[in-house]
Amino acid sequence: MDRALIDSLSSTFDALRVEVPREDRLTVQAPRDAVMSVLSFLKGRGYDHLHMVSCVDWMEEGQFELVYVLSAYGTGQDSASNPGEEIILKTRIPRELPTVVSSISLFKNAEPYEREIHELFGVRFEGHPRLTPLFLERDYEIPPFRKDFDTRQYVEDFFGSIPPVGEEDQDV
Amino acid sequence: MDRNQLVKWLKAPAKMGHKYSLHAVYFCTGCGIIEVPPSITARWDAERFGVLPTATPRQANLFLITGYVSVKTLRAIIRTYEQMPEPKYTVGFGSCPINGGMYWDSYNTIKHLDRYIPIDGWIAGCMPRPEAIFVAVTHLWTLIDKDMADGYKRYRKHYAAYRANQEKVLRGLDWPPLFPVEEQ
Amino acid sequence: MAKPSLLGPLRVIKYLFKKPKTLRYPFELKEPARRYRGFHLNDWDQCTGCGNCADICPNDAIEMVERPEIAPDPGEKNERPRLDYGRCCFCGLCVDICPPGSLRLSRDYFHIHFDTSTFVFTPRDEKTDDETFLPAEKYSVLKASLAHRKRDYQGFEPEIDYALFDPDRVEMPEVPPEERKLSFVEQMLGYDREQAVREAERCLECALCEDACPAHLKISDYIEAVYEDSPEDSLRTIYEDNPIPAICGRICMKHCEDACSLSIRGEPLAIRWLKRFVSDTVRNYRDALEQSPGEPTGKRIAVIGAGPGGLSTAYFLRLLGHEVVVFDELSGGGGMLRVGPPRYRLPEEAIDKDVEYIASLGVDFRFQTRVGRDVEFEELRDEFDAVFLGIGLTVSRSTRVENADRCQLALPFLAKNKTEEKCEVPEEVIVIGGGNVAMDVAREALRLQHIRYPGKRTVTRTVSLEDWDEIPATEEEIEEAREEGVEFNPAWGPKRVVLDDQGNIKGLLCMKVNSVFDEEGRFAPTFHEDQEMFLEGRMIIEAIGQGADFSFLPKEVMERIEFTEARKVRVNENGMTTVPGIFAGGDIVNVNLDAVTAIADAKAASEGIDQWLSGGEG
Amino acid sequence: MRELELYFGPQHLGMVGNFSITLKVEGDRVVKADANPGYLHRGFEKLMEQRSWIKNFPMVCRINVVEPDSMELAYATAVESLAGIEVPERAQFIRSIYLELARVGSHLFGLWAYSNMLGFDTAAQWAMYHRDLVLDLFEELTGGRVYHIYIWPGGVRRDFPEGFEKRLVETLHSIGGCVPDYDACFFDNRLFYDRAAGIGKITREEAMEMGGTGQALRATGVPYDVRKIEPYAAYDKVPWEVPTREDGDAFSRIWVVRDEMIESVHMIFKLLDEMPKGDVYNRIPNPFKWRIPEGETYVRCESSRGELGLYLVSDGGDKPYRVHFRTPSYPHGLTILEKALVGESISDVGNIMISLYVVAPEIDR
Amino acid sequence: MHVVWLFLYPIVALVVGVLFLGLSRKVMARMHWRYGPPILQPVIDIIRLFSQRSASHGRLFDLGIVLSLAGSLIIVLFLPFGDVAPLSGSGGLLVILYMMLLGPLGIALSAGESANPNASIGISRKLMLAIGYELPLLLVLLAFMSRYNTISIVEVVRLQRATGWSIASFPLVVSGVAYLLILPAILAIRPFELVQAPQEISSGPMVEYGGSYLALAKVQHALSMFIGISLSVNLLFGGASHPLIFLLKMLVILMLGLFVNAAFPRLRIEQAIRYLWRWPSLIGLVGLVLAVVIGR
Repeated sequence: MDRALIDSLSSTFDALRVEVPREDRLTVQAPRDAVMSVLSFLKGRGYDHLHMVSCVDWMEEGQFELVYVLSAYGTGQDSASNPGEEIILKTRIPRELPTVVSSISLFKNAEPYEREIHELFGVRFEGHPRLTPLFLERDYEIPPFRKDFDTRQYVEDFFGSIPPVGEEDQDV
Repeated sequence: MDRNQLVKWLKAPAKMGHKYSLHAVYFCTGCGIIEVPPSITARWDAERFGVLPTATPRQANLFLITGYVSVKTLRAIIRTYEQMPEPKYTVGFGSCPINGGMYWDSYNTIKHLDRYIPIDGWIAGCMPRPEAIFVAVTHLWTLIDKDMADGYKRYRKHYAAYRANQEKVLRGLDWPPLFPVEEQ
Repeated sequence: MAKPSLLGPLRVIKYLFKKPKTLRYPFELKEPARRYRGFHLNDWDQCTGCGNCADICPNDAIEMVERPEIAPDPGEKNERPRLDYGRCCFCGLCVDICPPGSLRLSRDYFHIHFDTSTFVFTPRDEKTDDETFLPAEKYSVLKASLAHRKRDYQGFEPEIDYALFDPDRVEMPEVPPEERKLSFVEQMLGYDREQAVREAERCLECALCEDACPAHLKISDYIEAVYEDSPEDSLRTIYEDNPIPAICGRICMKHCEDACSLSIRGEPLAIRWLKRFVSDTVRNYRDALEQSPGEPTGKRIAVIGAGPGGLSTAYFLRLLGHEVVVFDELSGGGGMLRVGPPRYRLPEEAIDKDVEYIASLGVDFRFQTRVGRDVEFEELRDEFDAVFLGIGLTVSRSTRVENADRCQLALPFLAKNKTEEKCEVPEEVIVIGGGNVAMDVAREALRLQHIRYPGKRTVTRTVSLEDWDEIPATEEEIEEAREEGVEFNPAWGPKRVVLDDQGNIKGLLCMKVNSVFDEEGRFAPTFHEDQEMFLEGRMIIEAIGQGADFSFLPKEVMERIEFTEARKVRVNENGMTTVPGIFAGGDIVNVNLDAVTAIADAKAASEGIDQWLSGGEG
Repeated sequence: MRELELYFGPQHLGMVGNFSITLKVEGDRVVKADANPGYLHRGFEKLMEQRSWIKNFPMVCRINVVEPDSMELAYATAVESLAGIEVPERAQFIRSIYLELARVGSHLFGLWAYSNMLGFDTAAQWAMYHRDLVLDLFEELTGGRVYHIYIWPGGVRRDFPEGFEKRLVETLHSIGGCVPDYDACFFDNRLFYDRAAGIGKITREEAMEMGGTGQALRATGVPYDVRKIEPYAAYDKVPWEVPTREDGDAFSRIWVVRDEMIESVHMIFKLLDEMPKGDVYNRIPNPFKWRIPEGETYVRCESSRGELGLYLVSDGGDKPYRVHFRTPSYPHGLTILEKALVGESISDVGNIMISLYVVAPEIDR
Repeated sequence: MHVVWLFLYPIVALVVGVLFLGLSRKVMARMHWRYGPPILQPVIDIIRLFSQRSASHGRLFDLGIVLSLAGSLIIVLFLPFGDVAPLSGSGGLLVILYMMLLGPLGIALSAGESANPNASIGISRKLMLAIGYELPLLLVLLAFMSRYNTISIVEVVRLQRATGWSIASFPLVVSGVAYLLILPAILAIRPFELVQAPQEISSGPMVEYGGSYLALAKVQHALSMFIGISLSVNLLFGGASHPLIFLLKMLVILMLGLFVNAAFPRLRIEQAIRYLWRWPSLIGLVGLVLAVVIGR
């Protein structure tokens, strides 16, 4: 991993926790407000490929963790970034009031990811143009990917309550 | 002449038609669809059995429900099933529609498909092989011969119960009942 | 790429005249691959009902159902897996985890039916279609679509190299034979922490061992605790059923390991060594166990014999709050275990560790007190509310062949070796017997020879009636004895002890054994009288079995105690003999003749005593 | 002109997979396209949180039915990197061969879908026939036609069966022997060119902006391939090329697919030559007691449709804490497709969708 | 005798058409490396469809399909089959030209009633395609009419017997080529199979057809196939004196059509129209001019 990038990251932003768990991997823990500026900083440094936006529910700590995985396409002339390296940018947001600024303005493909996280975790993305349901047909009381949604219990309660039809003349 | 015999003779060509001209709705409901292209193409050639995919449910009389059924797909399946002209036959393909299969604990898939639409035959397996589709077709032939493939009749008979289950899973069906539902 | 063309595509026409490539099912059948993952096959004879398949199934498709028609072998269950093909995903995890390798996948894949209930069934190798799928007359039209379960149509099968469990146990560090035969140092060094965790990890938690264990220890729980690296928890679990882990961890007959599902195609989990690891690792039992005797009940119980049975009875009763006094003629606890097993297998320190813990709970031990000599049995009956007999088998039997009186007996030999003054041994020793005691004797004799005649050629021979396939000693004992250099002469019976002119022993004349047991399995050896063999030896030790010594019992009690056909004391399910108030357990009761069965007896008896004392039926 | 709302799918002969696109059309032109996924949503990642590490292996491959193998590889690599399991050399080669075989099968499926979409049954039928031959190889190797469950943490589940290498080479040669036919009838077909050239065009910048990978990106001239930039398995052991094209339309994408297929077959031959002998499996811990140390990892590999990523978090327990797959069809089917459809004719909706190789189950998961 | 033929002839046409459908499936299958269905499969399909319940979408829906079928049946009566042509005297080529529009129109009428967007797209395609091939067809027919100086198709056949096949005679060979170029469009096979285009618009106008409606549509399809091939045999290949020879000639044409069908994907509608109005029309125009100039 480029040493200069790490240095400039920590000199540009306060309150970043930067780790290098592997030679070609950088983990950055940023506060919620700094996410967009860190993302745009990284994009400016040639990390123009947003792999995914993910969300982890740390229920016991009462937080959601949003995860942005970035790497480089490696086509820009000036960027020294190597496409084989990934940057994992993480931020924690409170579970009660999960809102975060949408990153669509920087990366267009963040749109469905954020839509999905909104649907499955209930995180609100400010500035997202369509936070409409993506996958689900039914409403669930708790967004189903949260840790407190027990899918086995749900299946037992809900699908278990649907009776078979025409039992009496099964013996066709 | 025996009246029943006469009816049987008169019905024979139609029955033959139903048997040997099973046109399937092409609906990729789940992952089971992956074995349908091989079976309708050069290696296995389902057309030898008169099985063809059709573009619309109106032209079909066989519904292969290929694999797991999510709640969202169930709506489309019921829609499609109701559009098919009678007599129509349904075959559940793979483990998932039988008892949930791989997705037995998923919040978004249907566990017992026969509680929402009637099924005339099930093919076990994950995936079933193309040969299994052919065996299912011959199985269906036997059933049609014996007048046992009566899923569509059951659907009429128990429509109220089916509709109730459908409505329970899909909050609000946005189309009117296919058959009049009597108050029970 | 070439330039797009309009005429090139007409090349397709050439295929109009070629033979189509279609496989015309059903006229041209394609055999599924050798490894095909189709429906299940299960060899019911091999299946142990362990339920690992049900545990690993990602879809909950396998349920273990009881099949009452099966009479399970010891260490097996009469449950067999039942598959739900409305769930199964044919991944084959169940095949890779199946310890006996009985569950396989076949190459059958047709199951087409309109009735969902047919998709649930119990696979079995010799199953035919008729009994599986066609429950009623009306289904018979559908036979064709259920072409299913051909025999010997095996597809995906278990391979031990790719199994999900580890068939090889963690090597136990031990003293090599060349070294150990020179002294009485303990042979097995015991696992260290890392080895123990690695070994404990192999456990599949099927709990077949718990059923097989006479005392029903919660084996998978304490193994799990070892895996979690908390030997204290493990010890607590062990002490629920077994108060002598240091002893059992060394000399237990390990019925559990015979039942262990890993043992079928690999090496069993080293349950005994892990127990030993736990008892060795925990230095202070009291702190680890945090036990205290129960509320005093005011009842007093006498336990005769401080062997495993006696110790366990004392422990269990003490925990219930009773006052327990243990009488034993030896100078320490352990009973026959103090006398019998050689030091290299069971050092006295291990015994004392267990005994001291039990003593620390408040059990009163009166050693060097022989009932009938130092104290009368009748006194005990008057003084105590109940009496437990855990006297064990203390008298060695003799072969009674000609001049047998010149031979030594096993128990005195072993007992003397436990003391500082060891037995004198000549350079050639013959041991009669093929059991574990005989092995102990032979191996001790061998060590004594090596100590006494360093560098000289010495010979230790054993003679046993039984041939290799029925020799009663455990395999590892035999293996270790052979490593050390003991010679075996199986299937030879002693005929006469041959004396030289001075009346010293010269050797043993043997004759070839025809059969050991009769048709009903009773011990009734027959010989080929004409085939003889002479073994040289200056000393002969007889180790062919032991008997109990009831001489301390008063005559009227002795008359009232009933014995079974196998000459064992008859007790009821509560461990009470036919004399009210007298309970019994251990080798005088059971036929297994081992410590863990004695513990099981003791547990039953202590519960029985408690119940009897509190006024219930004995 | 009147604006019409048209539903393309889910029940539609031109739709591969259970997916639907809501189209706003004016006459024949698409004005707006809304991808409507979710027909196959099973909540995979949630289900995987409920199953122990080993039980997830039969599960992951089912995320994508067309090419389950890259899913297996991603999960196995992630688990290996978290648990610190080594993979024997031979297993790495077998993995590469297996994945390339899967790529060939998957591309043949894509070719079927594409030419079927264009109404060109002949090439479609041939492609499906040849895919079936590949499936036969898989069946022999792994015991399953579609779901193989073959890549295992610590290696692969079984070694090659006897004589497999020979049959592999024979089959690939027999498929390769038909390449001139495919070329003459399909790839060099004038009408295929007419139908596909200039259709669904996306520029390099657009593709990169919207997270395109795989053929969608390589057809715009970027040689971006995870197998090259972050080699896994045995891809760095043999020489091979990344085929690219410049135009970024459906025609280029299908040609990239064709070239890739041929490259894969060549790669398999090279790998077979280099393959070492030895073990193929390092035994994993007892599945009932297997805990993986706390940690997170992101692994990626090149599936037949583009870059596949997996973000895996373990909290030190016997189950994954969070699994998230970055499937290649996700940006292709939801972002790029919506953009590429605008302004095109309705006749080309399926054409564009399949040329982007959108596979519905891996979007929905 | 004449009256008998009037009833028998459409049945013969129907049988031949349906058999051709079956045969074409078989031949296509061969090029797909497979065996294909039994030749009578379309018959079974049609029987099955007639025995299924079907939903109507209104009176026009019912009427349109009948209208289209009637149009095709009438054309059939004008086409000589071997020596027999039930309605040989009047109309001939002009009637055919007009009646050929009736088929698409009837279907359009019917399918328009179903209010399915796919159907309306299909109709517009069908009508556009019809317009697309009507223009070159008109040019071709005009060339024939002016060359042979008759509007009766029976006359055309009779004259060819004297002068040889028109495809082999200058200048009609030009028009003949133009006709062959539009033949796939008339037969609605690839690359012009864009009306049904199941992968694009779910079989277009037929999307709401089920049961007997679909059966009628299939019958109509079989008839139009018969018409297209029969017309080309009569116009270009000299008809035949014996029905069997006529059938043989038809078979050859069918085979040629199937080769094209197997070798190409389908076009987009605007590409199809562009093609039809460019090359066949141009050639047709040249053919017409030549026929007028060189002819009498």
